[in-house]
Amino acid sequence: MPVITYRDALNQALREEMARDQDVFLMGEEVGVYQGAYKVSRGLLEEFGPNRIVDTPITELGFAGVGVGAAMVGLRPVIEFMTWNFALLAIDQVINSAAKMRYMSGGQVGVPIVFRGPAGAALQLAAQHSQCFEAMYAHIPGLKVVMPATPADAKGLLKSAIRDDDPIVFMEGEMLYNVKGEVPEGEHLVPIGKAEVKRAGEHVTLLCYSKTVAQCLKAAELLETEGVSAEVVDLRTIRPLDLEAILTSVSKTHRAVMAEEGWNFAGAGAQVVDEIQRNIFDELDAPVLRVTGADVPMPYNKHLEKAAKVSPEKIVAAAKRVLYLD
Amino acid sequence: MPVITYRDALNQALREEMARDQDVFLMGEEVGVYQGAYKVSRGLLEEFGPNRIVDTPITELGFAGVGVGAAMVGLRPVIEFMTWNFALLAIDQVINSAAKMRYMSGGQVGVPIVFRGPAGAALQLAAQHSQCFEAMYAHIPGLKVVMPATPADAKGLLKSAIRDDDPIVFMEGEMLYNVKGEVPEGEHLVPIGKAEVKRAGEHVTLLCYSKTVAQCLKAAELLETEGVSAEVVDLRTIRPLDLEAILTSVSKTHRAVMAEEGWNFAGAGAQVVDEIQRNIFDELDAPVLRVTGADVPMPYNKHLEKAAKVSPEKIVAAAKRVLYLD
Amino acid sequence: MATTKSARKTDTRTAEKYRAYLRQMLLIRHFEEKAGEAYSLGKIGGFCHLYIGQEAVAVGCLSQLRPTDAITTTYREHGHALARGIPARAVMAELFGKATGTSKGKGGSMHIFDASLGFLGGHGIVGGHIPLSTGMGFAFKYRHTDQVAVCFFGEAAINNGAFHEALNMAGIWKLPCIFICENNRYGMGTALDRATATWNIAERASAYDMSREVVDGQDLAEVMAAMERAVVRARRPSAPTLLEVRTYRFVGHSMSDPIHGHYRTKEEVEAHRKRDPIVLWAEKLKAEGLLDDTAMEKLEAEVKAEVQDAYDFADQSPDPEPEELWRDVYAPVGEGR
Amino acid sequence: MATTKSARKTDTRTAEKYRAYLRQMLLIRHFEEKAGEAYSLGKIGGFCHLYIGQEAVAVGCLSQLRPTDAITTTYREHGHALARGIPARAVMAELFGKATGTSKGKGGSMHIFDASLGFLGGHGIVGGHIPLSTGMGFAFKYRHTDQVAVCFFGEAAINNGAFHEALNMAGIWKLPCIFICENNRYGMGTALDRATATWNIAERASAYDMSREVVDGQDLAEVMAAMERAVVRARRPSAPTLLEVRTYRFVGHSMSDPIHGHYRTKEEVEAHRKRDPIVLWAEKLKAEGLLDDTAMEKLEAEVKAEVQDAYDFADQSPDPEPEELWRDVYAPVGEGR
Ligand SMILES: Cc1ncc(C[n+]2csc(CCOP(=O)(O)OP(=O)(O)O)c2C)c(N)n1
Ligand SMILES: Cc1ncc(C[n+]2csc(CCOP(=O)(O)OP(=O)(O)O)c2C)c(N)n1
Ligand SMILES: [Mg+2]
Ligand SMILES: [Mg+2]
Repeated sequence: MPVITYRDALNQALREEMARDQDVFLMGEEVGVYQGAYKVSRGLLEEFGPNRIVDTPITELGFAGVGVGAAMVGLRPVIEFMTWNFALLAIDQVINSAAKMRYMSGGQVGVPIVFRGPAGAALQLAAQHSQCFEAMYAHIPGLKVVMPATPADAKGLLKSAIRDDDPIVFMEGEMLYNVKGEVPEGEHLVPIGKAEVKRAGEHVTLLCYSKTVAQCLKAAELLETEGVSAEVVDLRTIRPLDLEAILTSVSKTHRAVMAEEGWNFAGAGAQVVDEIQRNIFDELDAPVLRVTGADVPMPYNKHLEKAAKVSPEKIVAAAKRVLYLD
Repeated sequence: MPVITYRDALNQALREEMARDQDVFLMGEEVGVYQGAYKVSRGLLEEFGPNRIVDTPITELGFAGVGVGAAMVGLRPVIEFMTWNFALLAIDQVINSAAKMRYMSGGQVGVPIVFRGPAGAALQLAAQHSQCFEAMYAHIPGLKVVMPATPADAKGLLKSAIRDDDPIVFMEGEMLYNVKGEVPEGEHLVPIGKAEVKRAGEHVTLLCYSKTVAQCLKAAELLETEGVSAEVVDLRTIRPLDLEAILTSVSKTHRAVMAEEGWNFAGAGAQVVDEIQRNIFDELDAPVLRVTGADVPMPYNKHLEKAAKVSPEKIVAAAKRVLYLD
Repeated sequence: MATTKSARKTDTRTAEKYRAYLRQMLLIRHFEEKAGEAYSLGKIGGFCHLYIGQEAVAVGCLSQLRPTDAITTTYREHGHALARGIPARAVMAELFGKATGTSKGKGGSMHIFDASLGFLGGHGIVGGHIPLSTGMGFAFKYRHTDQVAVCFFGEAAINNGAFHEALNMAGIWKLPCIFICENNRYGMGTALDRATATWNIAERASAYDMSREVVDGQDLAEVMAAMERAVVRARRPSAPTLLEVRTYRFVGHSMSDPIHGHYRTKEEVEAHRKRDPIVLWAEKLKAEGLLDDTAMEKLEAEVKAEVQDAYDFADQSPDPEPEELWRDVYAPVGEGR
Repeated sequence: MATTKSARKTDTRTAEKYRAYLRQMLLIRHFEEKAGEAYSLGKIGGFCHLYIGQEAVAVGCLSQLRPTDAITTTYREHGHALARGIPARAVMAELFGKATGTSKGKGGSMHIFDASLGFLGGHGIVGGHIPLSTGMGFAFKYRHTDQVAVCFFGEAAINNGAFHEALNMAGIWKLPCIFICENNRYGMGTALDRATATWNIAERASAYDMSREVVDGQDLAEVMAAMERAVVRARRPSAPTLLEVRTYRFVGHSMSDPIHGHYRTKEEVEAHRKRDPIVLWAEKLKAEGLLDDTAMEKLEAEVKAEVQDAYDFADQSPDPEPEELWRDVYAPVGEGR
């Protein structure tokens, strides 16, 4: 199987879906002439032309709404936010228009749209450019929230997202774009709403998504050297949550650590903890612990930034605590 | 003590703080000539004049930013959102400007501002006008989130909020405006970050805030007729959470139900559950259950709407489940 | 002579159309009055924003469209819905929150939709639907159809960023969009000049390189003519227009707002009521010999009966099933492409 | 004669000022070149947007202000920071993320603040600071001071709703605000005419009932003169201005962007480099006999030394203490009114 980057896997998904369906188009800032701020859309303007690869002004609210409107009359827009930080300006259209349309029209008008772009921190981009907002979107009925961790999942989930009839918040990891992995050629679909056990284990479940998946895999390796067998479950989709996969794993290991890049308070992981304790309270041998980003705006200085971020070491420490090994 | 409405208690707080401090002003849509969309600012234009009671165009993003800018140079703005639904348009200013300013300026520039207005559902206002967003704001370090349930708390917390040096998200209950209660005259300050036991009890803790407080008190009455003694803890502030008060009560009752008006997924209550299980896992005799709004956009039809909302009966049912009485 | 005959024939058809417009305006007026009544009786809940006084705008503009065009509007949309041809029964039932309503009772007064007629809502966030309509225009151009996307909004919406961002895109991309600003002088209690730096709204189009026109919204003929020109521009070669239609709301902002609050005088309202678009149009038809008192009375009676029928239908219709609470959040499983 | 003497004295002072402006522009140029170097060495992280080519805008505009005025700007703000008089050491240290930086190393290149000089940031969301500056103008008018709020932003920001909403408010409330649009023709890789429906940006001021001017941003004297007029309008009786300052960025959008990408040609960049604002100003001073080669060389040497000193200072400064991570999220307990 070809080994390609997460970036190219996304590019492949876009290219394939655009070739498959004339109604799919890509719109956003710098997606065309500039070839994408993070080059996810490289080459697409040349292949599909300016009618389908549409550069916009810096008007997030406006072009998100344009996408929703186009979807309401049958197109299948992929709207790129240069980063999800800027999408705060557009959140009214995502929540009040996209997420509500089907319901408030009594089922008449669906909004098949994908909002996508990088989420979370890269390196030293400071407070306004290093934020994780998945919990906010996952809070909203009517939206689905997808966060792939690997190149193969990036491709398979983006293709599924584009074919889905509901509005989808598709968050990519800016730090994942260069990550390489095996990616099936052609038709490769990963279903939305299905987690995946990325590593099997016995003693503790490490729950994760997006950037924390690699960190949990690393943590699992470190734990192995200490005789602890950790199971790594990649949620892949935040909403809908794959509760079955989560509960199955934790029912087996009886202990869980939830790792997420974003802030602690009412993060997506809080919901996961709530579900676990509510559904399998008696299976738990220890409280579920969470490893999250520090509860501060992101600092610029690189040492402070590192201290603010999730790390394999922090995950290992939490795993040891739920195993009462510390 | 005078008995006045929640609306008038807020009005009193605004009037007193504006009289006390020349730097305090109120800005928003219809706050002046129209006397407030919900009449919270009734009479203030006449008393303080148009320089300090400022009607704005329908530009939530813009006037939220104007407030932040004014706060950066020393004024103490109170920004009214006609409802928090419309504040989605302004969330970039709340999160990327207000919440980040102190940190990214290295402590030089604080933003003493109160964003306030009604939150959650009233009656039959449907999908775009019936939303609870406290979990989103509470997710953000740099913000404080305050949600009073009673007239006295409304007054005391709004006064504290206006004097606070940090940006505050102050959410009022549209359905609470007409609720009456005893309110101390003059200087009455309720500290931000302190919960209150609104009713003492032994067998189960009902955690709540804003509109669900009255519902939990009602549920406690119903439970009493069945011999169950429920303790009702009003969080009052969502961020910072009064963890001590929560843990003290649940350590005593060993069982808890969290009631919140908003959606379930990553709601503020999910965080409360996470904190409880993490901090006092061994004190819990049952999983913590949550009663939340139905996980759907709000329907217009009144029966459907009623079914979507939290009710004392739903809280009673959850309490019985954690008591294994069902 | 052949021409004369065909001209006469056209005249008859035109006269019929003209009377049909009068009927539509009357229908809206009576419908709204009845809705106000039903609201007072508690049959309608939530917010209810009546369109009384502005009837010529919806009727005049929508008269120029084809069934395939797409329309979006605000929470003050009963008039547009009726003018688009959605049955009064379905609209009234929606206001009543009934299963037979346009949105199955789940949308209510502010969210009327009829996808089969391209009536794509009833939106509650001021300005929020302007980008949506722009997106519909984008889709029509993308597909090389000659459909037109029409967007109604109030004059207070033009200060919102959504207006600015959307019109700029419609301008650079030359989209087949018609933006109709119903300038009724107030956004709730805020007079235009207290909220908008420039008095001349159409002027704002110059910032977006867009055609514009100022229209007397109480004069149906003027509205139709301006809209006709805008539609021509939009269909081909595809250019957007901003129409500022000057009108007046004869009633309060919503049912909870008095007719004239602190923000306008009784005298002002009375003065404007003298330019009732329905009266003006009826007088014009009479002057041109296209209408007489009998015909007018007949129309009134017909329309009243239709509204009463809609009311009865709505009143007797069932509420949605309880399971409807959970439906329409997501597409049915198994759909998608 | 007394007049002549005073005139001569003024000339000397003016000449000194003129040379000081040259020095400021040179300082910015060398600072930015050094910052680019430091970035390549990994001493500076994150995004780094250089101001090379636009120096006359910051220097010309800020030369007209008082210390009590308030300034906000974008992520491309090193030049404005230096022109406002923030020491090069503190600015460079911030880029290095050091404890001695303007924001203690927590803000970085995009978030330079110096409250003592009314330099209120360095903001990273395009358009987001335009309402902030408007709010500062609001506060100054509220307090009846004659302070002015000045806001710098790029030409791509004017399509954002924040621009529209803020300028409308400044227009209706007649705030003492000066909005300076640094039109360098590109927002990242998007040329002005692909993003903005009207080519003439200043024209947009007409939508907000606001004074406007188009200024050649490579000509320091023109910039100063236009800014002087804007400041007069703003101080009293308080009226806002939109200045469109036409300039050019000689380098890539940020350090990761090549000087000319797919979006502009090498030839275009070269052509613009011929109108280097520093060269133009130096030539003018020479032509007027206010500068000679020796003085110029001395200035260059001084400025280079200053930049090297700033670099060394930044490089040797300590990182913030680990506890800084947790500080400045909220006000210290016990503060407030
Ligand atoms: C973003 C937003 N802010 C505020 C409101 C509350 N609101 C509803 S209608 C309205 C006035 C709108 O006036 P205008 O656009 O002139 O339309 P009209 O009601 O006159 O038809 C306001 C402020 C809202 N619905 N959305
Ligand atoms: C709201 C928002 N959208 C997108 C970006 C990414 N971005 C940063 S700078 C920039 C271009 C801005 O161009 P312009 O306003 O002309 O300023 P210049 O960089 O030319 O100085 C973009 C798109 C952002 N920071 N904020
Ligand atoms: Mg209006
Ligand atoms: Mg630019």
